[in-house]
Amino acid sequence: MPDISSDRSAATPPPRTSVWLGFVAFAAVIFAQTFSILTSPADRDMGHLQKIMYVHVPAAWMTFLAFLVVFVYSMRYLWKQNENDDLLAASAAEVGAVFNGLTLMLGMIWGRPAWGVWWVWDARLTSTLVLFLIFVGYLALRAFVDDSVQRAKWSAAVGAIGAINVPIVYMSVKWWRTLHQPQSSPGTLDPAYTLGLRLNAIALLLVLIYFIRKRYEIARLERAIEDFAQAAAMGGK
Amino acid sequence: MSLRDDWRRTRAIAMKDLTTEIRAKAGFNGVASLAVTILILLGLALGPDAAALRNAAVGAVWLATLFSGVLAFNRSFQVELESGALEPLLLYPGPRWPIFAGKLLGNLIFVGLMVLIVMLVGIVLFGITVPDTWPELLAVVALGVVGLVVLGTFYASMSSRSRAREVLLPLLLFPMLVPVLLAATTASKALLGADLMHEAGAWIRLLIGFDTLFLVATFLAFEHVIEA
Amino acid sequence: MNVFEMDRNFVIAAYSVMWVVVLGYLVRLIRKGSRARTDYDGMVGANGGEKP
Amino acid sequence: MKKSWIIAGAAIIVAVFGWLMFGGLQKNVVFFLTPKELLAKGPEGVNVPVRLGGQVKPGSTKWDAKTLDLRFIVTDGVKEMPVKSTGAPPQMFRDGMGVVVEGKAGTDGVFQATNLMVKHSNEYRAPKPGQNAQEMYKTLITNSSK
Repeated sequence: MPDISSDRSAATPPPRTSVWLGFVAFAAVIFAQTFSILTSPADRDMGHLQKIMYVHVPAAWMTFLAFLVVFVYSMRYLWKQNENDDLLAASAAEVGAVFNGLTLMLGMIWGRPAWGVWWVWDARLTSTLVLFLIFVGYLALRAFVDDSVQRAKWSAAVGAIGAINVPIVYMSVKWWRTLHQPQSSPGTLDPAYTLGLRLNAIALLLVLIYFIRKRYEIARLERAIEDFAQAAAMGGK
Repeated sequence: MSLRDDWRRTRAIAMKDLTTEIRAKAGFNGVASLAVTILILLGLALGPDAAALRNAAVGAVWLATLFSGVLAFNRSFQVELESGALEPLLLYPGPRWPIFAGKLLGNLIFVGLMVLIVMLVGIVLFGITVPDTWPELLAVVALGVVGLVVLGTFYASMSSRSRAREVLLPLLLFPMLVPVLLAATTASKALLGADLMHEAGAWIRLLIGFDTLFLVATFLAFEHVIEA
Repeated sequence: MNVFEMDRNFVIAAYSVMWVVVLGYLVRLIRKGSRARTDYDGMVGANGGEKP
Repeated sequence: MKKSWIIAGAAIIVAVFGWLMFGGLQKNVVFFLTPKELLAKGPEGVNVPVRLGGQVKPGSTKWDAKTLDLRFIVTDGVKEMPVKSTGAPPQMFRDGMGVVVEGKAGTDGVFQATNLMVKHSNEYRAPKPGQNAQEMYKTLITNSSK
């Protein structure tokens, strides 16, 4: 029996996500992509393929950022038991899974011409895939549990423990097989590419924030609707 | 509540699980037979080439253990739920972790015995020569089983109470076990071969770290999970 | 086909995939959001504007 | 659960994490053997699956486009080892490039590769003036198929 106390999430109306944030985010993506495609010269080794970096690398960063949000809000839920934290973690997980899938697909499109294969069992690729599977497990758990308190507590535990595992997965796969180039950093990146990459990262970050907020708004609305239905069912008797 | 009481409860739960298991036997026999069947099927699927089989043996043994282990974990909580015994356990005053520890201990013995059988069958079927480094090999297997059972028991405490538990447990558990699977198979392979790259030691340390980490984390999280 | 012409196709494919995924998810969110908002407003209205 | 337990647990988790990530575990892991290390193993290193890493010795690449037979020499600056592989070389394969090959050293001293991996460095550089990456790759292919 879920407990319906007065300090529940539904006590405050669900937030509204600003449409402008969405517009700004997508405009930023279009600007950043146009800018970086037009300004960057072809790479010495990879030619035009380097341009895939502008979407692939920021998408990977956003995936990890989303997972960090899941971890932080899962821990916060376990600590404070505030249902909103659970809903936010769930929203970040769904958006993270989208970015994770995108990262994998773009990586494959890059890998085919650069390495000659769609897929290699390399550390970065494999751990990104495992991260995706952990996201899928988290979302499946949420889908299969009906009681909202149970769902919140369990998924918070799964989110926190799953996040602890991600660095270990990465390390183990790295030992097991290593091929992917080391992390690109401003030091190893030609200045001609750095600005483009940063712009794209900022633009995609805005998209990530917009998506998570929008998804959170929907989650809050759905909770409130559930509460209405429950209150109506009880009041009707 | 003293630690001694907690330990007594832990032991009581583990003993109870094992006694039911010994009385019935059907559960263990069923799961172990499944593991051996999977091993045989993998042997058939991988073909008759003896050299290829030897290469695949380690992976086959671990996969058979993983797939049949999942059944064991769900069982251990399902028995409790079906007989309605979980509620009284939770009503008992004091911390909840002895329930987890008890289940863990029971599953550890259950899966440990199963792995021994699977390993023996694997050695025979896949034509493995037992190397001089067998104590290290046993250590790898033991550490791998601990990792598998800790996470398996923890996730089963949730999945066994959800819809679609047969699907949910492997979906949650298998991605988490990637480090264990890699460490256990790579280290075993290295120990069975010449270990030219001297990698077994590093993998064993990784397994120790993994086991400690998740043992602590699951004990901390169990309190929240079982109450809900 | 020359390797570098092939590269161009891969770059185009990558950017197309990116836009399809991102816009697809955006459309999903907006549709789901407007449906949930309508339901919510309806329920608030039925309750005489009172929130639970 | 008592607060002290949670703190102790968190401390253990952080400690183990630190040990795993920064505790020098990595130093003991060898990703690949260099030709010098592999040759030093003597007969023990023959016919055992290993990873061999090094640089492609400039001018040593021979590629037969018809039989897909690729031969080159991997060097670590001290010793070198001939490698036989099949299949077209990856696009970034060229003289002086870092490679890791998986396979076994045969009794004849030739390394039979089952998997060839180019280690792309983490550097992204625009071509120098007058240099054309496209041409560089073409020259590699035409030269090596001769």
